[in-house]
Amino acid sequence: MAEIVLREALKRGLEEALDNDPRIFMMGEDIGEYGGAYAVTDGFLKKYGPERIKDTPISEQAFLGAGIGAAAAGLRPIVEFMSMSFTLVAFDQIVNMAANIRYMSGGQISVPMVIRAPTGAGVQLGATHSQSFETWLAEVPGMKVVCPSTPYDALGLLRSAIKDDNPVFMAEPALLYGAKGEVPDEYYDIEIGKADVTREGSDVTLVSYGYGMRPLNEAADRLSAKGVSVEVIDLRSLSPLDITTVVSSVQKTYKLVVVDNARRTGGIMAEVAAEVQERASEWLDGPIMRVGSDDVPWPYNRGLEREVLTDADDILRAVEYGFGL
Amino acid sequence: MAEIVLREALKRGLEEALDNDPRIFMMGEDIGEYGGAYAVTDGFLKKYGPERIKDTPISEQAFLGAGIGAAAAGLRPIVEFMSMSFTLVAFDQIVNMAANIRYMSGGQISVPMVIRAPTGAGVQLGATHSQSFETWLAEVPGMKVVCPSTPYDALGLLRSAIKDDNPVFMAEPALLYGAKGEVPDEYYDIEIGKADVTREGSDVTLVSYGYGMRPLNEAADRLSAKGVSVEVIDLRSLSPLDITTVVSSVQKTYKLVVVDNARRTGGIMAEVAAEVQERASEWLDGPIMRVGSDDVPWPYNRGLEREVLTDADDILRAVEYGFGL
Amino acid sequence: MASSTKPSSKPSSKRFKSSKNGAGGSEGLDESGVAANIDHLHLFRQMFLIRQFELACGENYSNGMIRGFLHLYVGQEATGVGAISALRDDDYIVSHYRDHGHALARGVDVNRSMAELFGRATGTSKGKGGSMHIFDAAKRFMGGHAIVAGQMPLAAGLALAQQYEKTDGLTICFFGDGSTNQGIYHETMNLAAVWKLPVLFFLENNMYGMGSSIERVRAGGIDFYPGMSTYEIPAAEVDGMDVLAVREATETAVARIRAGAGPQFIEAKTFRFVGHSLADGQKYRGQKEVKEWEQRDPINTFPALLIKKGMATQKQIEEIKARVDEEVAEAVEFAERSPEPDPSEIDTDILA
Amino acid sequence: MASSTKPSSKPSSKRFKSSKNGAGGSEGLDESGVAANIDHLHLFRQMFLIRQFELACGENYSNGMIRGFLHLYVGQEATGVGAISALRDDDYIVSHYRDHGHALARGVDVNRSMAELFGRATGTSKGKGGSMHIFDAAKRFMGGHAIVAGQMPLAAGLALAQQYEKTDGLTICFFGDGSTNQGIYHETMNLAAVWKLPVLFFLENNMYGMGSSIERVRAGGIDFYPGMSTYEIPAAEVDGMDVLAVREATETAVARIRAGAGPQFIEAKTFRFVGHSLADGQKYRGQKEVKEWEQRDPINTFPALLIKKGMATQKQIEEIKARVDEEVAEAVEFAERSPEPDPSEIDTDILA
Ligand SMILES: Cc1ncc(C[n+]2csc(CCOP(=O)(O)OP(=O)(O)O)c2C)c(N)n1
Ligand SMILES: Cc1ncc(C[n+]2csc(CCOP(=O)(O)OP(=O)(O)O)c2C)c(N)n1
Ligand SMILES: [Mg+2]
Ligand SMILES: [Mg+2]
Repeated sequence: MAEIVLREALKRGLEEALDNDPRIFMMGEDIGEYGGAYAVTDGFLKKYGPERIKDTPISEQAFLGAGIGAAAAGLRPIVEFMSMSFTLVAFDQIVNMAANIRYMSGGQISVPMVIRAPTGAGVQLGATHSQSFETWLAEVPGMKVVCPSTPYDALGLLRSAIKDDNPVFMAEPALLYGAKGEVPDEYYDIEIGKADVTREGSDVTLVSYGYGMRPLNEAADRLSAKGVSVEVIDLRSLSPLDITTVVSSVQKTYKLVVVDNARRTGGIMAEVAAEVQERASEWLDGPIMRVGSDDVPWPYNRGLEREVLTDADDILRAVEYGFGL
Repeated sequence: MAEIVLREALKRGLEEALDNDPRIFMMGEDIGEYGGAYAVTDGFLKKYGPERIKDTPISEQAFLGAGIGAAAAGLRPIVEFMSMSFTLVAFDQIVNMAANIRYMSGGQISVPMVIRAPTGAGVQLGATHSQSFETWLAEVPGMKVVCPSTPYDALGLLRSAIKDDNPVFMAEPALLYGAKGEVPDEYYDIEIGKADVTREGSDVTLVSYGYGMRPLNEAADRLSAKGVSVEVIDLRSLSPLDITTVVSSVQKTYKLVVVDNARRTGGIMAEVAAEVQERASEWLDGPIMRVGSDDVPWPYNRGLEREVLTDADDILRAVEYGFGL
Repeated sequence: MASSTKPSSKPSSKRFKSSKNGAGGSEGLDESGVAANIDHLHLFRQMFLIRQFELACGENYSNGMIRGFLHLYVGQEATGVGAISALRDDDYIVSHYRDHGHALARGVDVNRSMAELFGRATGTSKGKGGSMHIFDAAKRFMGGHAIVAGQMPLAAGLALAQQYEKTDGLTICFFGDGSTNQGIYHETMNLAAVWKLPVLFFLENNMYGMGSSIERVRAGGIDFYPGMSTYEIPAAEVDGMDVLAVREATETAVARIRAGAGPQFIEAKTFRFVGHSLADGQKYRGQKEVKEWEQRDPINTFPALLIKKGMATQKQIEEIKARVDEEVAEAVEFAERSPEPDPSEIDTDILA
Repeated sequence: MASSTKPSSKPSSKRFKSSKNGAGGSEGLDESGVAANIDHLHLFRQMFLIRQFELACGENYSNGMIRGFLHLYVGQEATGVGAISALRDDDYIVSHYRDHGHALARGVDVNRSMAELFGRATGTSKGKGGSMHIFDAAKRFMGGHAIVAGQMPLAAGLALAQQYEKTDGLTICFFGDGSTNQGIYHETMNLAAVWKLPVLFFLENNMYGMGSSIERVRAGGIDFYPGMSTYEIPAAEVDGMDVLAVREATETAVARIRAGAGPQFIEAKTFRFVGHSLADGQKYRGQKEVKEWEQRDPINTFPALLIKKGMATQKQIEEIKARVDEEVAEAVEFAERSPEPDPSEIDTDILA
């Protein structure tokens, strides 16, 4: 069991896949010669050659769409966006084509494709480069969406995504590529659609995913230090969404705080809150508190961006306001 | 006070605007020679000429983006999409440009533009042509989103949208273009951001918007007939969202059912439910029930599509299940 | 696969000359012989099948059996039939929302195609897709796509797979003049060219995108093929009312692609005799223009030419017509008789 | 507006010949006189200002004062300066994320530009935009846009307004070679051409889009201007290392646009001497190529030529350099001294 960074975990998963299945190939902007905007594919071009590591033009619609076609023909493409923000220019292909084609064809066409993109704010890239569109994609029937918060989850989810016969979108928190964590040498994978109870507790349940787990874990530590027994859930998979695990937890703690690194309004945590209150209203001791980043375009300035971002203080304030804890 | 159809109400609003403000012009696919896919602009080309009624190529990115530029320069464009579904190919321009540019420029640039698009399922157009992306757009800071359910609201909201100095997206329920309603001859407008309590009642609050008001009103009628006193709220504006009006109603009825013609998962009704339970949890008698269309791609077949669509029976089932009413 | 609608599985070794001078492809008939004869009648048969199928669709739209958007291929038959007749069974075909003609030319089952338009369980997509989304993966007919130009990268990707797997298969992608104004069209052209993908871009230039004539929405006039030099994609123009010319142009392009030359582009000049969809009053164009094109209707000119050249008899033509009429009537009956999909179908075919 | 950085408000009536043979624009200097002399020194001054500004940015990125993505214009100065010097004050300028050079050439305040990069309240966007989003609406500098090619329809729309209001103003739109692979680029070209918009599309072809050389990602080679014939947009190529040639080419295009000829296209061949952004290790290209282009650095070749031709003295050049160095040092100081935006700024500038 070695400690590696999340980038390395992804690299391992990708290499393993490329090594084992000749139908797997990669496409994306500057993943080859340049080595990848976030260096995830560094060295791949040399190792696997240009047939399998395809540098693309800056044509997100075309190369994402070509991935769909290649997948429909039986290959298993892994397509990288340089940033979650750039998925917007290809949103039609993702939503109307990748996710819909199976249904529209009455089940004749499958799209076994993995789409990867760094997501989230926090490095002062401003309004157009800091968004978290995984929350929209998670609403689209016909595809799956996952988002890891640790190297362990990154590798486990990536393995499952690659094995999956559906389009799976893997949102990779850009701020976590360098995050360290233990990853076993033996094979394992993580079922898509299962949340992870990373800490058991009895007083309050905190739920988040991806980079949101950072402030959440900090808040949980600080609550524990105050003697509050916290249950922590990492959703890991945004679609399918494992509401059952959250509901079970609420049936134990009676209190729920949902936390998003993305903007507070809309998004996946509105869904979690709406669904949990509907399924477990009689178990709830007070409101489900929702914490997210401010509903503003992302500012460039460091201080403003930090202020906008969800942090542990925001979570603690919500816990206190909602439950007096 | 005349009874006119919603299409006529829009026509009146557009003509009035074109008549009164030379900075206003229209762009869109086949709005001129063809007369508009839904005939809203029929006759406009002849009346206002090709400078002000601009038929565009099938280039949603370019003409929506050109609208932003023209607005930034002080004109007041009204841009029509042939279908809400086609906004996806221009989503980057809408979200990253129209909505963000003011913030990114520190307030130097305004985009006084109205974007119009027919929205919603119900006429067997299949998975790619039946979507309701206004629920996504409503989450984007920097723009407003409205959706009328009556000719009266259509004209009133359109007038306010045209006067507004921000990008305002007007989602027009495609199934309601032929819906009739009374519209006064005198000028009025409807403030964007204010929900409408269309029926007062004390037992349960039902909330929806746009085409969702159809099954909702039917359900309300049937509940009334059973002696249930129903309060009905038409959101009219999805962004800004008038949560206060919904909360006030819940403080009277203690029970809330939110209804969407769009898919149940995610979307604006998850937001309403999440927000209301947080602000008014102590007033709620049971869960907020959420009713929406099935979480599947839209099927072509008539029977299947009807089954997927939210109808009055679905709403009544939710009222019964949630509150035994 | 009914043998009567089966495209020849190998490109014909016969060479048809392009017929530049008007309809009918007279030069294409300079060779004769039984094989050629059968081939010609088969092409006629397919064109006539499409025409009658489309007319039946129109009727059944009017009477409410078919709903949603319905885009007919009436007038463009020679294009799809000529092009697809030059393909192999292992080639992929990608189409847009005006897809009936391409599907039938490929040999997709007539009954199941009609049933799809009726939204029935027996339809090619079990009634979930409708007119704009006919699929038959077994025949490598990969849809039917309703977002203008949205199908183009799909075709590039199918071709990418064919290249990746070192086959000599190819993908043909049909699209209209209007779709060239979508950015994704250009992205795909460039991508295919850079990667030398085995894809045949087949433009059906019918002079209008919905109500917009080309001149009103495109800089550069009505010819698209010259612009392909920007992408270094070899491009040819062909008379889309001449089924043999279309076939020949396609054979030439197909041979180049199989030889590894990368993407090719064909622009067929054609015309839809009817509105864009069944909702179209055609206010944007005069009937004179329509009438002129109708003079060149391949359904009439092609059999006339065959008869004139002694390649077919009036009787053969009549027999084909009669059989096709029966086939289409049967398809309508099949569709009418077919059950509606079970409500449980709502939740299937979403995830694999 | 400091007069020293003010672009001439009318296009110069002097005509510079294009200098096809290498750097320095020798032919452009065949005419002389005081006015021309001042103009030349002003152009040099602007190029040198940009260079020093960019180097200061680099330093302040390394020490953490500037963050996010930082794309420098080092090497491309002659392009932006030459082009923008041919515009009027009422023309709009639209740029992409590599926007410092265009902003400074326009005369956007140096201090406030630097402050924006530092994220300070005194910045052009109050620190909310950053390096990729410099705006100065009063100077008609309309940003700074970070989505590749996303700025193109904005430019078309500004030009549309200029046309609609029957002015003879125009809009210049800068973009890179890589952005031609975005579909929106093509959509915009066509729209501008169909509507004959007064827009000057200005391609800065620096041979790379991030780590991708043109040959690897584009079919059709490194020349983009020939393809403009598809859109019937007149297109010219110019040596982007030659500020006078760029200015002349721009003047010609600008005159055509003001005369109502519709969109024009200029492709300047140029080069960034540095990485795509400050995060770029430039593994994808050899230093030999960079060194070759550096031989033609306009910051050196242009003043050398002015001196050789007797249009300027070494002393004048040194004085300009000294003043620019001071100005840049002052800008850095200004930025450092400037306050951070107040947290209340988070919620402003969202809705009008
Ligand atoms: C992105 C998008 N925009 C608009 C439409 C609506 N639409 C459907 S078909 C069509 C015209 C397309 O014309 P063309 O490509 O020439 O094909 P044709 O119908 O002539 O065969 C339009 C505008 C659409 N389906 N998708
Ligand atoms: C839609 C989109 N895709 C990818 C990127 C990431 N990106 C930023 S700049 C760039 C290269 C652009 O190259 P070019 O247009 O030649 O301009 P240059 O940087 O050379 O000035 C890329 C790929 C982006 N910003 N937007
Ligand atoms: Mg057409
Ligand atoms: Mg470049």
